[in-house]
Amino acid sequence: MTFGSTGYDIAHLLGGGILLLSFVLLYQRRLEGVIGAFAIQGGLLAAAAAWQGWMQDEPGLYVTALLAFGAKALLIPLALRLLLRRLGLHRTVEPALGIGPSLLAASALVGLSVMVVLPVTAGQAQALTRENLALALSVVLLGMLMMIGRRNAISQVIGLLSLENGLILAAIGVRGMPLVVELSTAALVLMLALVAGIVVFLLRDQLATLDTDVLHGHQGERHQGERHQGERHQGEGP
Amino acid sequence: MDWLAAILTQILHLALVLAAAPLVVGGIRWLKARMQGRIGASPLQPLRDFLKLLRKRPLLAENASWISQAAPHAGATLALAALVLVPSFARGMALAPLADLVVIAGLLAAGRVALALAGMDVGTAFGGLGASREMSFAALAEPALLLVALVLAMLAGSTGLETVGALFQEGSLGLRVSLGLALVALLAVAVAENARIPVDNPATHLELTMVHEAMILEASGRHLALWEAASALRLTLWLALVAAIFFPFGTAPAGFALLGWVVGVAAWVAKMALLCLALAAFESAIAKMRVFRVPEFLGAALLLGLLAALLLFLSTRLA
Amino acid sequence: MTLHLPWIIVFLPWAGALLLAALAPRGRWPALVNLGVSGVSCGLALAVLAVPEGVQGWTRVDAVNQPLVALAGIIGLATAAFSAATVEAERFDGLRARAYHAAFQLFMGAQFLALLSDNLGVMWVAIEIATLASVLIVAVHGTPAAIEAAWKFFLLCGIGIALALFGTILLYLAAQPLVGQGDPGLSWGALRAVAQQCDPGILSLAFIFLVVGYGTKAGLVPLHAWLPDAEAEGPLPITAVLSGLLLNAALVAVLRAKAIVGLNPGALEPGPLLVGFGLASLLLASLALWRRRDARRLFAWSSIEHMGLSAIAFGLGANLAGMLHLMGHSLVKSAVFFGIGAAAQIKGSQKISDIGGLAASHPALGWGLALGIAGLAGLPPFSLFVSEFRLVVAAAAMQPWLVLSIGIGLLLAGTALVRALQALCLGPPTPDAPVPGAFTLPGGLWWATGPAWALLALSMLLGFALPAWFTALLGDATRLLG
Amino acid sequence: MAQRLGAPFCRRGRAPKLAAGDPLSPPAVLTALILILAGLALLAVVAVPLARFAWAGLVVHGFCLFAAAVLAGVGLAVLLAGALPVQALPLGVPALVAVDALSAWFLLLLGLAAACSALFGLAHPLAAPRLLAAYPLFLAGMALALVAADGFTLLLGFEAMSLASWVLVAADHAQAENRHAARRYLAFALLGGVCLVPAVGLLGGVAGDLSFAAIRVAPPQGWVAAAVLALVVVGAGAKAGLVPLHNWLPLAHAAAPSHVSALMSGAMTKVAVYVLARLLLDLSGPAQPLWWGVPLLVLGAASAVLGALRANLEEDGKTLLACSTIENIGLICLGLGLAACFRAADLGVLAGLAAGAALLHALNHAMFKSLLFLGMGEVAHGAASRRLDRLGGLIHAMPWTAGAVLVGAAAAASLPPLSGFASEWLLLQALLAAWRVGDLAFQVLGVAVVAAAALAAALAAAAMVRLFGLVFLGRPRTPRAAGAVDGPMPARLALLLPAALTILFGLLPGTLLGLAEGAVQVLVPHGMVERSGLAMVRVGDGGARYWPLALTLLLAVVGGAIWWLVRRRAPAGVARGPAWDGGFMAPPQHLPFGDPVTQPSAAGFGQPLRRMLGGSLLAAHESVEMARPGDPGAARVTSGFTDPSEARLLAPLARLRDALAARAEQLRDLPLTATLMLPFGTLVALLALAAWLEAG
Repeated sequence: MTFGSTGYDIAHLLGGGILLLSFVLLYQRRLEGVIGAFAIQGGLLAAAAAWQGWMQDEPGLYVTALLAFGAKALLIPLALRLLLRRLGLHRTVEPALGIGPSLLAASALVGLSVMVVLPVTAGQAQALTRENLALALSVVLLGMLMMIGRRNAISQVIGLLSLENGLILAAIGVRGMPLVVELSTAALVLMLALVAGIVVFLLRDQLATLDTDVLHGHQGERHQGERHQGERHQGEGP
Repeated sequence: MDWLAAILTQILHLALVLAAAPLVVGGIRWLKARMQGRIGASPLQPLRDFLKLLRKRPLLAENASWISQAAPHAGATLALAALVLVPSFARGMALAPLADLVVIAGLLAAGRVALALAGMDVGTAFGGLGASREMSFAALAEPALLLVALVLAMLAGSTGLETVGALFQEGSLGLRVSLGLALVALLAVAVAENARIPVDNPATHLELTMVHEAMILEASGRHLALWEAASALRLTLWLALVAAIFFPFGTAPAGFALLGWVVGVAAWVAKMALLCLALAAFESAIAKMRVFRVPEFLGAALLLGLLAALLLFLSTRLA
Repeated sequence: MTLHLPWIIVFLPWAGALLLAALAPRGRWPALVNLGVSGVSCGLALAVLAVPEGVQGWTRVDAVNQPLVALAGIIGLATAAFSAATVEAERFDGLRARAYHAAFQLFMGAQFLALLSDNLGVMWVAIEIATLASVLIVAVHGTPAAIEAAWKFFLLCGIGIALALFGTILLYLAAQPLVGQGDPGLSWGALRAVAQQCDPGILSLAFIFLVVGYGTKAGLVPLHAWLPDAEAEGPLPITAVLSGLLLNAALVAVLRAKAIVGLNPGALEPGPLLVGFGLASLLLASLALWRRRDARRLFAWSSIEHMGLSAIAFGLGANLAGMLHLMGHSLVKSAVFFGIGAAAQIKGSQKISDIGGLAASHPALGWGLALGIAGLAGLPPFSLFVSEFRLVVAAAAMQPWLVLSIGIGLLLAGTALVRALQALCLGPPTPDAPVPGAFTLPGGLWWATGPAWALLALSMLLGFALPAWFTALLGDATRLLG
Repeated sequence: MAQRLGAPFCRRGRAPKLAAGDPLSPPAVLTALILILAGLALLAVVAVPLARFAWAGLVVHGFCLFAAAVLAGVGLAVLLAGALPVQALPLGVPALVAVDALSAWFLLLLGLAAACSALFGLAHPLAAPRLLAAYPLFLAGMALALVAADGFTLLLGFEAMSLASWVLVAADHAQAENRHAARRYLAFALLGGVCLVPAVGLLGGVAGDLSFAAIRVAPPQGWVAAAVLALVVVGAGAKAGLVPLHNWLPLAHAAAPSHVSALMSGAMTKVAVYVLARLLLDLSGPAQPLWWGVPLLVLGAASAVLGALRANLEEDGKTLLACSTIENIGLICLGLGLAACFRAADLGVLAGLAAGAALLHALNHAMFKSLLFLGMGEVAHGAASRRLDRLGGLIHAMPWTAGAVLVGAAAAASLPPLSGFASEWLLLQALLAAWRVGDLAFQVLGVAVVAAAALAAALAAAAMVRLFGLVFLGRPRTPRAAGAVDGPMPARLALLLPAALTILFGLLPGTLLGLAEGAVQVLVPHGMVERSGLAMVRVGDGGARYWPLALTLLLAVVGGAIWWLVRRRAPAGVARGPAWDGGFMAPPQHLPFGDPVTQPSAAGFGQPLRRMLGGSLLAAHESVEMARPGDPGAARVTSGFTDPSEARLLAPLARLRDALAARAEQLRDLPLTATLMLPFGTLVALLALAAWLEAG
């Protein structure tokens, strides 16, 4: 199965699509759009998993596909939409990093991941694995970039979840990955979402915002007497 | 027979220095008076004073402790013990092995401490003042003395006075700049140690300037006599020390040599007389300096000592 | 029995967690059940020391995890005892009380699993569970500062855990051509066996992801940002297990990865990377210690410092020093956190300026704390002295240029700790303002000082009175970690 | 090691007296030593629960007295009979102990100092549980450091000693200045550890065998040797109180209880000196270059001068004594440095002389400084103050203490024929021969050091006169000083024992040097040890000699003669009258013993030296505020000084540290998203590194 065969092309296409959606996630300004793009990414991931399952003849991957579809394409986006409606949030994202710079950075990251993965895996026979890995690494890095570039708690959670998509993409690309990993990845996603939901609720309760920069002001050991402390330290010997 | 000679010379030496001590003090006073156009008291006056003071009952302050009574004895003992070690007319005295320059410096320091403690015993302002100044000045005088000892030790290989004197008497050293510098340093230290002009004035009781006298202000009777004796012995010691190190000419060698002894005694008396004359002339010609100029004076002595040692390094290197 | 012991140790606390979640939080029952479960776990954990080395499916018992599991059991028990006395003063409502105790046992079970697992995937899952459980516990108070801490903890460790998984996948990818598909490709033993023939490039890449991923958990600078706030804002007892256990499990995960990658001569050398992270941790923490006003944050930063020291030790290959340091740090730091926790409840504040003169007002607590802090500063008679000695000696012999920076770090950190020690323990006592409900159990303050002194005594034994078989065990661990 | 050190004894036909099977065989002695160490550690544990009984202090100090006697006995036995072999401590970590002659010399010193301290403790026992626990641990730590035979045990004892003594320094931690002292003390102890551990590591080399025997086989060379030198000088120097790391010493000695100060000054600083000697002169091997000893020489001279000068300016009795300790430590280090230089120049006899002088001075200083600190403690107990300006006239109220302190002060002032003079005589003689090392730069340095040593000795004499004169002489300055009394019998014994030893050691320096011969051999293996007789010490053939017994006899004869003469000729007894008031007003009613203002004050006594030397060396200042004309108010003189180590070294370092910490703290101020940048950036950087490595 090398470059040019159908199986490879479809897998490649699905992986590329997932990466493309990562770019879309970075590009989107509106929260609803972000959630939508995330749902599509989840769907593509499920498709990729199913395709790999068929190609590798690995029934376990169908389970993964099912889980990914259920959780990432349906459940979590729905829950997020509900959350948006319940909380009556501002619908636009407050980016900490401008859209343009973040897209530029994203391109550079994709370049980096290709440069890292391709020479490293040169010994590997399977071209698909190499390509898949490069794509997955790009998705992971872009997910992190999204977490950094957004100040809204929900965007940050989506960034984290999209990062997990990259993980699953990597996992399904490797032949014979034990089921435990895939299952636990899916479970992880659910648990992450659950914990994030709890914390987001607490956040909303206490601070009436989801802008995480506001949180910064509430860091412990911060509010009182920073300058005073500086003076106290002066002139004290070791 | 040598041990007999050693003991004989030691006893003779003792008698000689005991006789010389009052004469040195009295003689210098007399010479100074003469130079200043006064008749002056007899050179024997210090001896008379001593005998008279000895017969008087001392008066002590109510809160004086045993220190006040013991210190004069200690001071006189230490001065005499040190003086006994400094050779005068002959080498090879019984106590010559003990005569080490550093030990003599130690004995003098002990005498100084006894004097300072006596000054502080009653707790009067002057005693403390004198003690503090005395101990402070010594802090600079002692390094200068040690540097002189270093110069001598480099030349002679020892700080033993016997060895040093023998080396100088042979004359193999020749005249050296560093020795001259060391002599000047030693003289400066001697002037300071004996509370002479320009560091201190033994004849004044002007409170702002006095050092030595301030400490014995409280002493009277036999205590004062002992202090005066100690001071006379110390002056003799320093003159004898200078004579023994730098002008050892005519000193009799170790062993029985009656003629040599006679020559030695004569030479020693002449040397001491000359030194007294020089001191009297120096004191007459110069004024007492302010107390806080004294460190500069002693610092200069210290530098001279340093310079002497350095020059010696250079000359040994060039030679 | 011995075959199943690892799983019993894991599932007993989890069963306890279910029980505690179901139990009505009335009176002191949950705390006592918690204590009981921890006690049994502790006994089982100690029994692991007697289990012969071997792999049981997904788990393995070897010289690396035997001492650490025993340590986790002991610290878990001590913390449960401390928790029983202080939980009342945390003033949880019903739901939170359930969540707190359940999460504690969930965390403990995951902790055991993380240490005992042979399968790297299972280890990853276990650390994941432990992390998420601790995020919940940190956020349990719901104050803005706690939420901030929990959110940061969540995001950073979320990233960390994802990167660790990526690294795990890469490891599998490297091993898969050699060991075939399925579970063996994730078994630590199997991976070690084939490490030399693996593709070095993939191994290097895997190690980078693993070290960044698990290193985040271990609090290595610059991945540390969550640690001080999470340890300072959670309930008091949690700090001890976070600092004493979670960090260890994460560092052991890094070490397991290092042991695999280090075997391959062509791969990236893992040692210098660890030394770099360790030095950064040591130096930044030693400076940060000077700016602390909050007692718990101070000791959280000190945890970063000590993790850095352990990382340096392992990076240099001084594995014995590293193992000793990990264990000694867990014991002493837990004891110090008990002391600080008790002091915070007595004085009603965790600010250093509000806690003072403990030695005069509460001698047993104050001097215990003082000794513990002195131990953290590297003074005898605790095992940290021994391990730091060995570390510095090894560094001086192997990489002398390192010694200067290690020395500066140790000195800065030590003097900062001494300053804190004197501020907390010496001088005239500050007024007490006890939190209502603190130490109302019979025995009072002994619920804090007892565990603290016991841990300090253990640390002393660890340093100077090790039985021969334990020394041999540590020697085996040293060899296993390569 | 046993064979190595036993050899010289055997060669001279003095077979070791301790044979196997003998009840005093080496293993038995070593076992006794280990048992004593264990007993002290156990005592520390037991002391905490016992502390509530009134007799606990007596038990603890009594046992410490016993332990001290055993330590001194072991030291003496080893010095007489030869080294004890290496033995492992029954600990879980490999820890070796052995007693060679060098260890034994310092053990003897420690035992004697600790015996005095414990005796004093019997009279004025510590009370708090922590102090009762720390005191025996302190002793055990010092002993362990001295008998250690590998790097780990050495550091273990060293650090245990530091921690235990920190508890003792912080004894009265309610006082802010004591806390400050304790903090600085422990910080410097950490510095010592941080420097000594890598030094030991470097000595051990890649093989990592830290036993002394292994290190001796492969001494350091090249840059490793230089690094070891720097680390040990800083590490052990910080503990010994060498300039510029002496800052903690006056603070800590003043803060600790008196008999602890005595032990710290008398023994603990010597343990640091022992570490210096052991690591630099013994373990680093004799093949080091000439400059090896120069740092010790220079720092020793600087310490001697600075310490002695500060002693003349301090106004607290114990602080003054602590500064005098800095001076004496400086002299000892100077001797060690000189020994290293002579050794490098193949001047064996002189090297032996310098090393012997250093060892002898260490012992003598341990005795007279213990005595002085204990005396000061007695004064503090009796007169409730240590400030020189609040004491005075105690010679009447406390005759025993005054007599003993006079002996100690005279020895500290290095007056013949006491012990201080004997060792300083040897040291000066060694210094006066420094020019024999051919190097011109070294010769010039030697001259400067001679001047510094002499200056220090004279300054020390001034400081001791100041101490004794202000504390014991004059009139009382406070009512408490007027009502003081001597301490109980154990306290008097604690003063009389070191006083007697100070006199004895002064009379028998030759015997002591003979005893120290083995220790000197350890430091200067190929050096000749000058054979000194009972009555005399000398510097090589034809060199200078010092005959303490003969000198004492001479003094006695001359003194007796003068006394006899005065008695014959002068009337007995004295008349008493009021002291001349110097023109001052009559004292107010509430000062029946006189107005203290009319007496010399501590600041006033130091004035000449403050002006002469203080300005340039210690940034001393002095200002007079005169009352305006017509105002009857008193003029006010203020004076003070700043130690250069504080202003030039510690304060800038603290500022640098604070600046760096402030910079590091900015990392914490990052907003949340930027915090996420850190791991992201790390990952990207590492990936880039990997890509680069792959490409390269």
